[in-house]
Amino acid sequence: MTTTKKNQAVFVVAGLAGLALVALFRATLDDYALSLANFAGIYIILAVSLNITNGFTGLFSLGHPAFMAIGGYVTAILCMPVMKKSMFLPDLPAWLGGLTLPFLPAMLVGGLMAALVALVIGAAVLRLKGHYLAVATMGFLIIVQVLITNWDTVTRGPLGLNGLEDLTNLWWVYPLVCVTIFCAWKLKFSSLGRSMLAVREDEMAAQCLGVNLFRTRVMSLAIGAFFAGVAGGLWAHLITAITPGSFSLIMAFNIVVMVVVGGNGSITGSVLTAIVFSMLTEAFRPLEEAWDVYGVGEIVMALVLILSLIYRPGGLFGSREPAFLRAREE
Amino acid sequence: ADDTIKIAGLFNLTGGMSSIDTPGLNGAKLAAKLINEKGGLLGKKVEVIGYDTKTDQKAAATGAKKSLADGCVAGLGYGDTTFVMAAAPLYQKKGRPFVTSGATHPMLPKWVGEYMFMAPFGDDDQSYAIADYTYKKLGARKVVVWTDNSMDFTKALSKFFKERFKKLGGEIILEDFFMMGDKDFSAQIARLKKAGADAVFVSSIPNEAGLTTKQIREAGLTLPIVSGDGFDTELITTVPGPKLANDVYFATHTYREDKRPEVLNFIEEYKKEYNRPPENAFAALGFDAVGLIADAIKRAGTTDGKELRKALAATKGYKAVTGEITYSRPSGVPMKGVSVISVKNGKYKVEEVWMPAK
Amino acid sequence: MSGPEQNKNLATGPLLKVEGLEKRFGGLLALSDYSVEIAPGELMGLIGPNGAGKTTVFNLLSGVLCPSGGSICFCGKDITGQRPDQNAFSGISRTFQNIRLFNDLSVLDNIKTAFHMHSGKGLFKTLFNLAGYKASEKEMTEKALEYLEILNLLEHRHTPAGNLPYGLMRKVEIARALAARPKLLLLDEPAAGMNPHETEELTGIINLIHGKFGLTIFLVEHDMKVIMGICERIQVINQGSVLTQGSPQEVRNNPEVIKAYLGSSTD
Amino acid sequence: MDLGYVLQQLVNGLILGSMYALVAVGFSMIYSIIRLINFAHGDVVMIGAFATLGLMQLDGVPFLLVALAVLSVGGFVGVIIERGAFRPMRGAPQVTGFIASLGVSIMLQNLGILFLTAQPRNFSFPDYLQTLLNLGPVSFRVIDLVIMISAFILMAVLFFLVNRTKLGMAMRATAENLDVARLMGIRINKTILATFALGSSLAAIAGLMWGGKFGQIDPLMGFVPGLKAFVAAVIGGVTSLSGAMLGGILLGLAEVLFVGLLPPIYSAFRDAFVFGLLIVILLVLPNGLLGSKMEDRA
Amino acid sequence: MLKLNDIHVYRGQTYVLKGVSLEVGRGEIVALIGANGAGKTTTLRTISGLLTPKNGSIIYTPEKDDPPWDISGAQAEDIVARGIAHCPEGRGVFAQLSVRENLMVGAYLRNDKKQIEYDHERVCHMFPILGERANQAAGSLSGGEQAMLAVGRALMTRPRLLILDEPSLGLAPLVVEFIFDMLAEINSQGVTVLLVEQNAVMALKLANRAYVLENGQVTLSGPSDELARDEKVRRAYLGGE
Ligand SMILES: Nc1ncnc2c1ncn2[C@@H]1O[C@H](COP(=O)(O)OP(=O)(O)OP(=O)(O)O)[C@@H](O)[C@H]1O
Ligand SMILES: Nc1ncnc2c1ncn2[C@@H]1O[C@H](COP(=O)(O)OP(=O)(O)OP(=O)(O)O)[C@@H](O)[C@H]1O
Ligand SMILES: [Mg+2]
Ligand SMILES: [Mg+2]
Repeated sequence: MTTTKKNQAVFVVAGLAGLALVALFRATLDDYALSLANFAGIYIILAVSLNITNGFTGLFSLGHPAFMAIGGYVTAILCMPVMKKSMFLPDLPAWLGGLTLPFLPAMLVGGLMAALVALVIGAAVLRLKGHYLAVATMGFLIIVQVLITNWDTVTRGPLGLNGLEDLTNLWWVYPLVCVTIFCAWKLKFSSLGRSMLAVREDEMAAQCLGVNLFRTRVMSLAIGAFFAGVAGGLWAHLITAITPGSFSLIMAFNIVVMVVVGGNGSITGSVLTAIVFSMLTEAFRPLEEAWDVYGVGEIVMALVLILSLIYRPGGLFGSREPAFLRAREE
Repeated sequence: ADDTIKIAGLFNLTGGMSSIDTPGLNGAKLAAKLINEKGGLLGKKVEVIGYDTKTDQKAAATGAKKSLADGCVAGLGYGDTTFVMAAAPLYQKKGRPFVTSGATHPMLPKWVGEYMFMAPFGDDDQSYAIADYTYKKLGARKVVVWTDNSMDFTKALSKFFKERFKKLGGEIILEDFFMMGDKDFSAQIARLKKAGADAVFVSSIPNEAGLTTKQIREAGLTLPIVSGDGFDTELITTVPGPKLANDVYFATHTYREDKRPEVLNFIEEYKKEYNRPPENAFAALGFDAVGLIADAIKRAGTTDGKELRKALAATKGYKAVTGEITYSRPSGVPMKGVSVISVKNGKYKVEEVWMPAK
Repeated sequence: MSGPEQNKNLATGPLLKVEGLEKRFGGLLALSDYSVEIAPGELMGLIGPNGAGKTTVFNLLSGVLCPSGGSICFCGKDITGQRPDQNAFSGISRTFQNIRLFNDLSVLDNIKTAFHMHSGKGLFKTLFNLAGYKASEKEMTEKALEYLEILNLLEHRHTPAGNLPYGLMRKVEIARALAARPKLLLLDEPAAGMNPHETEELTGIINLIHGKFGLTIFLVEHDMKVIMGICERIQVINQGSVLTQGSPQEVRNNPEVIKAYLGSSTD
Repeated sequence: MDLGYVLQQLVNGLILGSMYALVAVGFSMIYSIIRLINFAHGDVVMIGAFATLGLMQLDGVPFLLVALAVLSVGGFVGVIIERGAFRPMRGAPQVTGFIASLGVSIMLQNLGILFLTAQPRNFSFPDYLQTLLNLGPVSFRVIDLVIMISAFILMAVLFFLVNRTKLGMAMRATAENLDVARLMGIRINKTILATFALGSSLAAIAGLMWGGKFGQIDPLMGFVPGLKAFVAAVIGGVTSLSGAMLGGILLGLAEVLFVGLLPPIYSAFRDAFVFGLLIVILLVLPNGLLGSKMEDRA
Repeated sequence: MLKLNDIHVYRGQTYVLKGVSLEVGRGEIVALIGANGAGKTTTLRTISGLLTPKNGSIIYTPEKDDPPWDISGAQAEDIVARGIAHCPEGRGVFAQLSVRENLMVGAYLRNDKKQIEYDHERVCHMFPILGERANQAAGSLSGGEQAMLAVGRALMTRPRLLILDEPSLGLAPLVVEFIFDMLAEINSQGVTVLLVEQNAVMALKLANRAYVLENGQVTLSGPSDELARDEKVRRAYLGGE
């Protein structure tokens, strides 16, 4: 075990290096590359936070995009200027119609709303396990999607909210990425995180050691949901539009793929796969465009996915962190 | 390179919207090819680069940014408003024009800004056209409206139809809903059967057009089926088969069964290039979108965004495959004729061409 | 460790009092009218033929199963129908017949998990390093190492538990159960899969924790050497109900027990 | 709401449900043998549909022969998928197989788009299958009847195969413990392949029915049946074949009845209702309708 | 009948068997004892074909006049077919299958219906509980009942050589005695037995010969009564003084 000071030093240095990197990116990259960097960051937040739910506690949740949608819509509505609100959403309740929050508090409220919904949903469905839970969370996702699609007064239905301000940029995304990773890391190497891992490994044994299954599960779902909600806010204000169609089962699958390929429970794995996967799809663009063979990128991606699973069936990092990062924690 | 003018074709070539969007890109590429065969533009070749945005808003945003970074002077694409909303504002911000080939929401130019143009008519126009036809020509007074509630396009279509039909004095006796991707409409049909309507308005995209027609007819119902350009697809005759593809009327872009030379030429070239007739109206619209941009470049004599925008806005009487285009309205939606087409025993016939009031 | 608490309970009668416990699985009556009393500090054995219901008794005591009838009183408190984690918190800790370790976690982390209920911190304290979080983590590691030392497992502390040989897994389970600082420790066939030599070592360990920590232990075992050697009192169950109970000597010579369970080979 | 109307809805639900059931049974079979959630199962439905389309364009091939050919195409595809993707990762955690099947599914869909284009194709069966039958207030087509009857016959054959034959016994033994099954002399690779082939051929024939019923197919059509099969199988209790069948029928009925019996405005909320119902079922029966209720043994 | 020559086996990265040689003669009962993790299970799994040795040969001669056959590297399925039945560690009953079905899976490779029925009856006679619980799911049997089922199932393959991995694990003394009696009886009917046991006392009592495995190597071997008297064995495996 090393000293706290060294720990803090590492974080400070990493933080500074990150800031420098962000500044460098902003100075040198074009809009396209910047937006890739932004999306990669958002995917890191999504994958790492889902890893808390799916990886640490072993809850097979397909509901992540639902929390993202909740956070996204809440943030978008809270950030929208009153003028625009009265035009787009004239039927909003007065207190909401007249309210505009800055970006950060709006995102936090979005995250908290998502976490709140996760608490309620979790209380109901977290008695289920494995596939039963997967189907229940998938059902939750579809229900949220249907409700958003049909709740015209607040969400404008399938059209969604558009013309949002482009508030999201690297200065927002990467600090939040750091916060997410920090929280996940802190959790994983704490007593609380161990109890989550224990629940994943063997529920009954964990319970017999005094771990409150229900509380642990609900908590890990809610933590994941909070970050998903925040990521939703970033997402909406990066695209500047938010529609129910974005938060689909396909997106749920994408995030789960990142978590599993990186390694269930491995934060490093989630971060790396989130970056690689969100970049790799773009890597095939030039080829597809030049040869007019759209879909080849997807096929190659799928092949890469299958091969990586054949050679690393437990994910790239298993449930661990690489040794040079882990050393500090033990 | 400097000897090509790049135009971005942003379409969902994979994923759920691919059947609608792919023909759009095909049409656009064909247009570029024909222009180049005739010597290109401003002495340069035109290239339409296809960006696949995977039926995903994230990919739409990054695809648009990539196209801008690639130096495309203008963008075109999409058959659905929600994707336009992810891509077009980026063009607006960069000061380069974006022409949607297939999104028909009449508010689009308002929402995005002055760099946003539409190749098709607005949903209000086509809904009014078919509403007029249903009330006046088909003599229907009581109709049932079916709406695909998962899409903005279909919801808007129904909204305008109901508005117009009620104004004309008709009655909407029942509204029913479904979601994109539904395959089974038996419940809606059972209700339709009981309603005793004179006609049913089915607001759907091409994927459900053939399915709904087939199932309504199979259930033994013979009332007229009316719809908008979502029904402009071969599926409407092939899926139910010629015997059941009967008494269907839809409003669409004025190219199907039209004998104007530009239409005939387009269809012939399309067949030559892709070995099949245009799959749906979006092929023609993609073709027209490129044509509009090329026409503006020619008139502007430059590819500079600001000049190009001015030239586009000044488009007057451009002879597009889908009808003459003039941006004369304050809304930015072109004034175009709307064809009302009937299907009888699997055969299409243009019943009338409806013109919006000035 | 649980020393001081132990003494407090000594004065107040039995540590565990079970009356008329019953468990049904569908049509099967796995346990009927089962009663037992265990005094603080006692080392009691539970034996019986396969399928007699021993594990079921443990499952009911630890809260893994809900009884169909009867009552369980622990430390003078009725704990019938409580969840396993509540029981663990009250001070009942157990091992499993089919080892249930957290296979992907290191041996050390397995042990540390047991500390969570007593000294684990909540979400916010964990995330923001609040109120003794650091100290508590440090303390956990130190304590865990202590337990590993007692059971001679120190050298394996970084091995993932799933990679250990069977015998060591059993010991890790015992260490983990001990780390939960129980008042009552339930051991379900701890010597299964061990050879006589290893069994002897285990017996030593059980004696040690019994003596050193004054822990109350309830032990299920088929190895008569272990049972007869260390238990003060033995209860025999057969087909879900109590056959007899008494000192090892009494039980060993009970003809019914011999007939139902021991057979001729009582060495 | 008169009785005839309700009856009609019930029949419609049954027809849809029997197609779901057919896909779900194959899905559950594959799941129970190697604990694989095979999301590519739905895409085998798509392949079956396109195979039918292709075969029907050959003139003079009798319909029954087409059906048989489609069955074998499905089986063949199943075998290829198993050998190519799933066998190399046997023994990996469950979720790994699930993710790999997503990969396979993406591949099949995009190969479809690449080679067949994304355009929906029409799909028409001979006229005699399209004849309308009226039975009192209830009407349906010959094809509906054929679908229902053949779905049930196929499922019955499957049940017999699994529960009464040696192959079935081998399947069930393999499902529980690969190593021990080998020790009994069971060739697990062959058994698993056979399971894949059987399950996939059911999916392919469901594709034929799907196409025949709706008259329109496209390369992405597999997603919905695949998803429904997953849901139906889980509701039924994942490893239980009869559960999968029940789950499929229930799902079909729920979809039609929610739209049919609630006021029209709720039609758009259909999926929310259906999934809400499923969640409620799972909360009451956490192991599905017919899932094994053996409690966790400590 | 069975001869292992210098077998080396890896499990993953772990080098487990470091040159094991042993021999089982026709009609014998041979015991293999050793500490936890010594590699006993690994040895048995290698014999039955679930693991493949890196080096060495396993020569199996089903019947006296059969040509010797090197089964190292053969498939488990083929090895069972030639008469080696393996009762695995932890019993491995098929929990969802009924007791009767479990036994029938044992006879999977056989087609002689009559003989199968006959063997089934014989097994049920040997272990009456298996007859009584014929239709119960095997997973709901108690530990001892499952052990009997596993032995019975192995017998259903009509083995020439029966190898058992810790059959007494977790069984009541009475049942252990019973199982060992049954093994003696099975052996007297002409089945050769190779037995891995932690209960070394009983194993040595039953067996003709025994091997001691330590750290992946055979360190001692000989007639079992001799081994039982050996000082080292007594101290390490038999316990007590
Ligand atoms: N979860 C369960 N579901 C159904 N039956 C069960 C369950 N748990 C135990 N049983 C049955 O209850 C009876 C008692 O089982 P239990 O496991 O308590 O026996 P045991 O005395 O521990 O036996 P062993 O010495 O073999 O471990 C057995 O007949 C068993 O089949
Ligand atoms: N799947 C595996 N992967 C890697 N190592 C393994 C695996 N299985 C067993 N081992 C290791 O191989 C060694 C021998 O194991 P084996 O199971 O053969 O021992 P054993 O003598 O049967 O012990 P026991 O008495 O505990 O059953 C042990 O050190 C064990 O940790
Ligand atoms: Mg037990
Ligand atoms: Mg072993």
